Amino acid sequence: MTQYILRRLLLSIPVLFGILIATFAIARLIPGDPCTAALGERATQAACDAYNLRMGLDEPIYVQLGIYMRDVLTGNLGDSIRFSRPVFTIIIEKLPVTLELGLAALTLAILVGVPAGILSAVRRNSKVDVATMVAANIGVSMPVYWLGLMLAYLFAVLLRDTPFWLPPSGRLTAGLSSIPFYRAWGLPISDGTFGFPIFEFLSNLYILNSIITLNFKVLFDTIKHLILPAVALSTIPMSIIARITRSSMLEVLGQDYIRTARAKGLRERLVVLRHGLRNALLPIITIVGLQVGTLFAGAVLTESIFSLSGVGRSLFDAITGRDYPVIQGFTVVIAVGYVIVNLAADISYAFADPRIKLD
Amino acid sequence: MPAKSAAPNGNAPILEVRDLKTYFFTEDGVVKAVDGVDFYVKHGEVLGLVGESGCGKSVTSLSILRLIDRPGEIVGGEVFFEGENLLDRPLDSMVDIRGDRISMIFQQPKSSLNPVFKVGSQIVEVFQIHDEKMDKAVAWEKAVALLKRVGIPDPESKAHAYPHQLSGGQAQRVMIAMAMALQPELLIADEPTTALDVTIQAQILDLIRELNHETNTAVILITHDLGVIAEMADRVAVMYAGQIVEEVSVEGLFKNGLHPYTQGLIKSIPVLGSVQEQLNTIPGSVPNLIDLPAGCRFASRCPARVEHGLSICEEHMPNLLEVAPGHEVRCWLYEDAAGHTAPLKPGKGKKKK
Amino acid sequence: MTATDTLAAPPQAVKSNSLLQLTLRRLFKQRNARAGAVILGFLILVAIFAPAIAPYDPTLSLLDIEPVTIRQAPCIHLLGCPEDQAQHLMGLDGNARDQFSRVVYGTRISLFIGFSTIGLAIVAGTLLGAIAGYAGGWVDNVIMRTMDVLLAFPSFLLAIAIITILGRGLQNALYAIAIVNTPHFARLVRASVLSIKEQEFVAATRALGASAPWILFRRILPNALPPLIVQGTLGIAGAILEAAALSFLGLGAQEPAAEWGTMLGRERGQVFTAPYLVFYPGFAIMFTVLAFNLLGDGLRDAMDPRLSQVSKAK
Amino acid sequence: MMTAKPLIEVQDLVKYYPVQGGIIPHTVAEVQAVDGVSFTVYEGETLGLVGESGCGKTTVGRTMLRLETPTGGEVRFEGANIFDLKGPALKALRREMQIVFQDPFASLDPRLPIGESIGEGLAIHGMGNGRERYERVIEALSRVGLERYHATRYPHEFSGGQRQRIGIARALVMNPRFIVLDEPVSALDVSIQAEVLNILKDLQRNMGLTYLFVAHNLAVVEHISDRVAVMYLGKIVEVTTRAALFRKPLHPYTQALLSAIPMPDPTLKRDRVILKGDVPSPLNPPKGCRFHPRCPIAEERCSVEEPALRELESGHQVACHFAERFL
Repeated sequence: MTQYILRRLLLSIPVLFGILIATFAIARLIPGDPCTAALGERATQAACDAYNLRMGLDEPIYVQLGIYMRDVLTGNLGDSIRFSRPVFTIIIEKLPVTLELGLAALTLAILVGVPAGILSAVRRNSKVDVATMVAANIGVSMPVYWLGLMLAYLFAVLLRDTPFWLPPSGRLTAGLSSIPFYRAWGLPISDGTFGFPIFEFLSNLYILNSIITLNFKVLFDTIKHLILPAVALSTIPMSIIARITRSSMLEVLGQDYIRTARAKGLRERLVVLRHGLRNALLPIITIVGLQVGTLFAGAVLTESIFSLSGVGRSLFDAITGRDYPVIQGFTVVIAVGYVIVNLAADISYAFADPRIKLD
Repeated sequence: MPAKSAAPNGNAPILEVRDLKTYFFTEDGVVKAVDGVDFYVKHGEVLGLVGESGCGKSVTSLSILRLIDRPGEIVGGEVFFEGENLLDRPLDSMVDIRGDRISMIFQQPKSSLNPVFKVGSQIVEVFQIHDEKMDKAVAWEKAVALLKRVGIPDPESKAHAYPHQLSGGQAQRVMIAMAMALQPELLIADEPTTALDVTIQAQILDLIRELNHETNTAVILITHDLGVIAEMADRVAVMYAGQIVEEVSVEGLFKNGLHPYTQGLIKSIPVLGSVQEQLNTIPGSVPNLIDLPAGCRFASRCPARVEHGLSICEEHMPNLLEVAPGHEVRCWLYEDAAGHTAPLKPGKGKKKK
Repeated sequence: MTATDTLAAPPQAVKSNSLLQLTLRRLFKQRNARAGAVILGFLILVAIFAPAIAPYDPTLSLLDIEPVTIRQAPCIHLLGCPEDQAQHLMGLDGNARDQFSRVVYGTRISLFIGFSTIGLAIVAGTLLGAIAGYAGGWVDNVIMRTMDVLLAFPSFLLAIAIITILGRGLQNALYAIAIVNTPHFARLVRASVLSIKEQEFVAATRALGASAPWILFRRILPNALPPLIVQGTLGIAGAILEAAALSFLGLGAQEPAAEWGTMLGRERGQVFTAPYLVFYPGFAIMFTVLAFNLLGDGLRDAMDPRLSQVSKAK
Repeated sequence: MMTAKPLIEVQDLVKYYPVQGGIIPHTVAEVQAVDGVSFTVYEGETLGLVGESGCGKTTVGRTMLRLETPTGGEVRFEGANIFDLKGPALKALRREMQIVFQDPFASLDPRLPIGESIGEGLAIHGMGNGRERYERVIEALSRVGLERYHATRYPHEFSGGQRQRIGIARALVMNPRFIVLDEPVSALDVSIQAEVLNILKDLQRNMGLTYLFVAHNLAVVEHISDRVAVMYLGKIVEVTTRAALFRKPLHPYTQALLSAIPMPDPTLKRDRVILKGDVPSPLNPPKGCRFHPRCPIAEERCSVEEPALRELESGHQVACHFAERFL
């Protein structure tokens, strides 16, 4: 298996390389010269010349590509035009929001999708199955932003004076704030401390931060704010996972070894859970990896609906504001993250399947 | 149906199947895969169940353990095992029979083993299903011993292997070990060697034979290969289109097979060492199991019907009747319309030259 | 042999069924597929007869024509809206345009988006996939590694990136969606070509002395079609969803086009005050996407090779 | 048969399949599917090629028709090495040599009416106009016992036996001289198998065809063949006439194979030779004689020296150091 993993790792190198070239190309292909793209429409000629010299834009294209790659690999993603801040810092700030939302949605999608798929497969053609599959079909057809808006309308407006009321926007109720754990614990950490971005990143994961600082008020408030966006975001992956689980389970339940398990005298529940599920889950690992892409698309839309200041929202703002360095930087980070997640899914598949593990 | 309450010579059969009907309710119609099957198996004997593909022999065997999945359903009949009708049991309690008192092995040994578990633990599972208190280590010891018994080389390490690391022959040995683990009274072997090479087939058949002698386990051997039948079976039931058409001792089958289908089948196989210019063929094809003819299911292909000009064959179904001690046939050649066995009366439109 | 003669089956006048007929029959046995086909048929009719169905010009502001206000709530006579008021089934939008008419016309744009983007993606993907699969070697490597890079981006992000380059607008959104979908079809076709290439009926054709193009065009590609049709139908669903999302973000169709995503995007801020302006366009998107998803699912089941083995087993 | 002239001579045919592996994929090993096989097929005869799964018999048939690229060796059709042929010359040769496959369903394009499948070869070679081609298709159909109206039907509308007859008709329509029959009856039920075997025999008699009959079922091979070649792990171990094969097999593997076949005669009680173990992997075949790890009479020499295929009696070749013991 070491061989399989190494091969898989090696195979992602050209892909990562391709991502760098593609994002480099984005910067060169955008209309107008890179200088106005980077400094904005009102940049003076002198500022542009200085910029070009500084960025090595007078160098031949392959040297520029080399410089770009070096920069990306060292975490230098350029500066935002609108905020005049390093893109890297913006990512450290925004990524936790998206990560929290995405993980919540993915967890929800798996926790609901897998059991629903199993139930559907085991009770094939029953009412439960038909209902689940109709729901799943509607789920994959759902415009996430529409669902988000409708949920917001339902829970924030129609259910306003009931216990079911849920906030339609933001991460925390006004007045509440999440105190970073390092400050709550009085650690001598501030901007400039070695490893500060990591602390900053971790403390921006509100759920994690509030759990380790035992601030339950913030925890519950965060969760309350997370419910609607997470539900909206999880719909499509949940439906896909339910459908794949069902078909994978049906396929597995038709296999010869299931008949063997029954012929041994194993009870049906164990036949399904021990012999069926273990095999049916294998393809689901890959699907979950691929859903991260869907989650990202959904995050752009969901964050914008629920006013969450995450990667998706920032990216959208950057596009509207033509903040090209931010677009480029975010694109690289997200694509690399996506490749890594799928790599991880492939490797866990290899661990789960003895046919690959022992090769 | 004439009842056959007991097999001849007072030896009560271990298994007796009466008028078993298993239908599949498909979109295209009701497939009568097994449609009134009767046979019995005596203690310690090997019953061969022979027939061509789609004749219902596998469905019959799965029906005994009630392993029929939707859209299939057992719609009628009785399966007496040691005097108890298995079809009367609550389905849940079939797990006490399966793997413990009746066990099965299948045609595709490699795909019949779960790819994600070690073969050793798949055998251990059998022990633990039927004796929850059994210690894992003890069960593992027993599993290794079983692997050794079925002739797996280096059983200690092979127990840790996964199915994909075994050859087809080894996988079938593991299946046999699993099936014999609790020394069942009956083993159902559904085409156990069809997927294997001849030299490996010989090994597996030998093993089954040995176990049959050693433990006195009765065996239902399902196969399409008359050669395997001749080597292995004590008695044979021939199936055609969901029914038994002939049931007789193995010597009786090859020396004195009475049903025209049996005769045709035996004459259609090339025999090693005997030179034949032309092989006998059975014209036409098996009737569609959804839309079965009213009369004898073999009538449309039956040369004897044409030869003797029998018209009853296409109108009425013959019964499975005992025409000689221990020899039953389902054919109008040996039965008159009143249901009595009778020697053949040539019909009017006889065509013999 | 006499027996054989009398026993030979008489020539039956059974109507012959091609694989296509069988597939269609199997398709319409499924509730899902039937529902999908009915919805799709309905939508196509709506798209064709939009001018007859829609009471107003979808881009016309009614402010100076009728006594209306912007974002006026739906007025449905059957539900008790006074008869003397003009009927607006789904209310008026922020520009005082009749939303019902806009939703009806939106069908045209959405169906056009779905079919054109996926059509383009299928043509490009099939070409690339067939070349890669049939040629093999370095050609295969170059094509498929390029596809891998495209697939390494979450597709929505890639579409956004492409629009960043091309500029916003419906046409560019269409190109972007076509491009992000192409790798899927290329992979699918390549995989089909590779598996069909190994089929015995292809070997049989080779044994007859057929040339490579003959085999590719007459044997392999026609047999690669079923998965392509399934993927294409499901792809249309995805494309409509993606295009609407891009328009929602303001990257796709632009005002005053009657595009559902654009309509939603413009009125999203009014969800708490005029929810009907958000509800109907969104519902239309879901309904349309659902039709293709249902149909695609049904097609997948109907074309499943494992099912066609049933007739073989009998 | 021995006086007949050779139609096809196979000389040292080798076919290895590379196995890809390693971190950077490259060929790490080779499956030695066929490793130096030589035999002759005489005009008008049927040569049976028999062996267990993975012995390379199917690869031999396919490589002879250039459906697989050979790794080495020669196949001469009437003296000309067909591995040297290219373009039109190869295409012309395709008309002379045809193949019938094991799985009659997989070998027919499911989207084509069978008439078109059968006529495809004629169309490829531009033989005749539409009408003439149709007539030849009908003629081929009738030769295998099918009717005119069958031509417009699709493969899924036929039974297994009928499909195999269609496969034969497709080969026949080209008027070939040589047909490789690759396990043509192993997917069929016995009663159907008999029907197809009879048709094959009739056609050979009426049309003067030459067959290479590849199968794993020795009884079937013996029934149809004039001579039989037995393969084991990519090598031919014995070639002889049908009569001698059964009466006096000289290779221990052939003997084991014969004795392993269950005979449909319960009165027959035979002393069986049951081989131990499995067939080794062709990835890494045993040194010396490939059969020696399973051979009941193997000696030291067998694990070192590979036995050559030698003629012990007229028309009876065997590859065993100790075959003389069985003479």
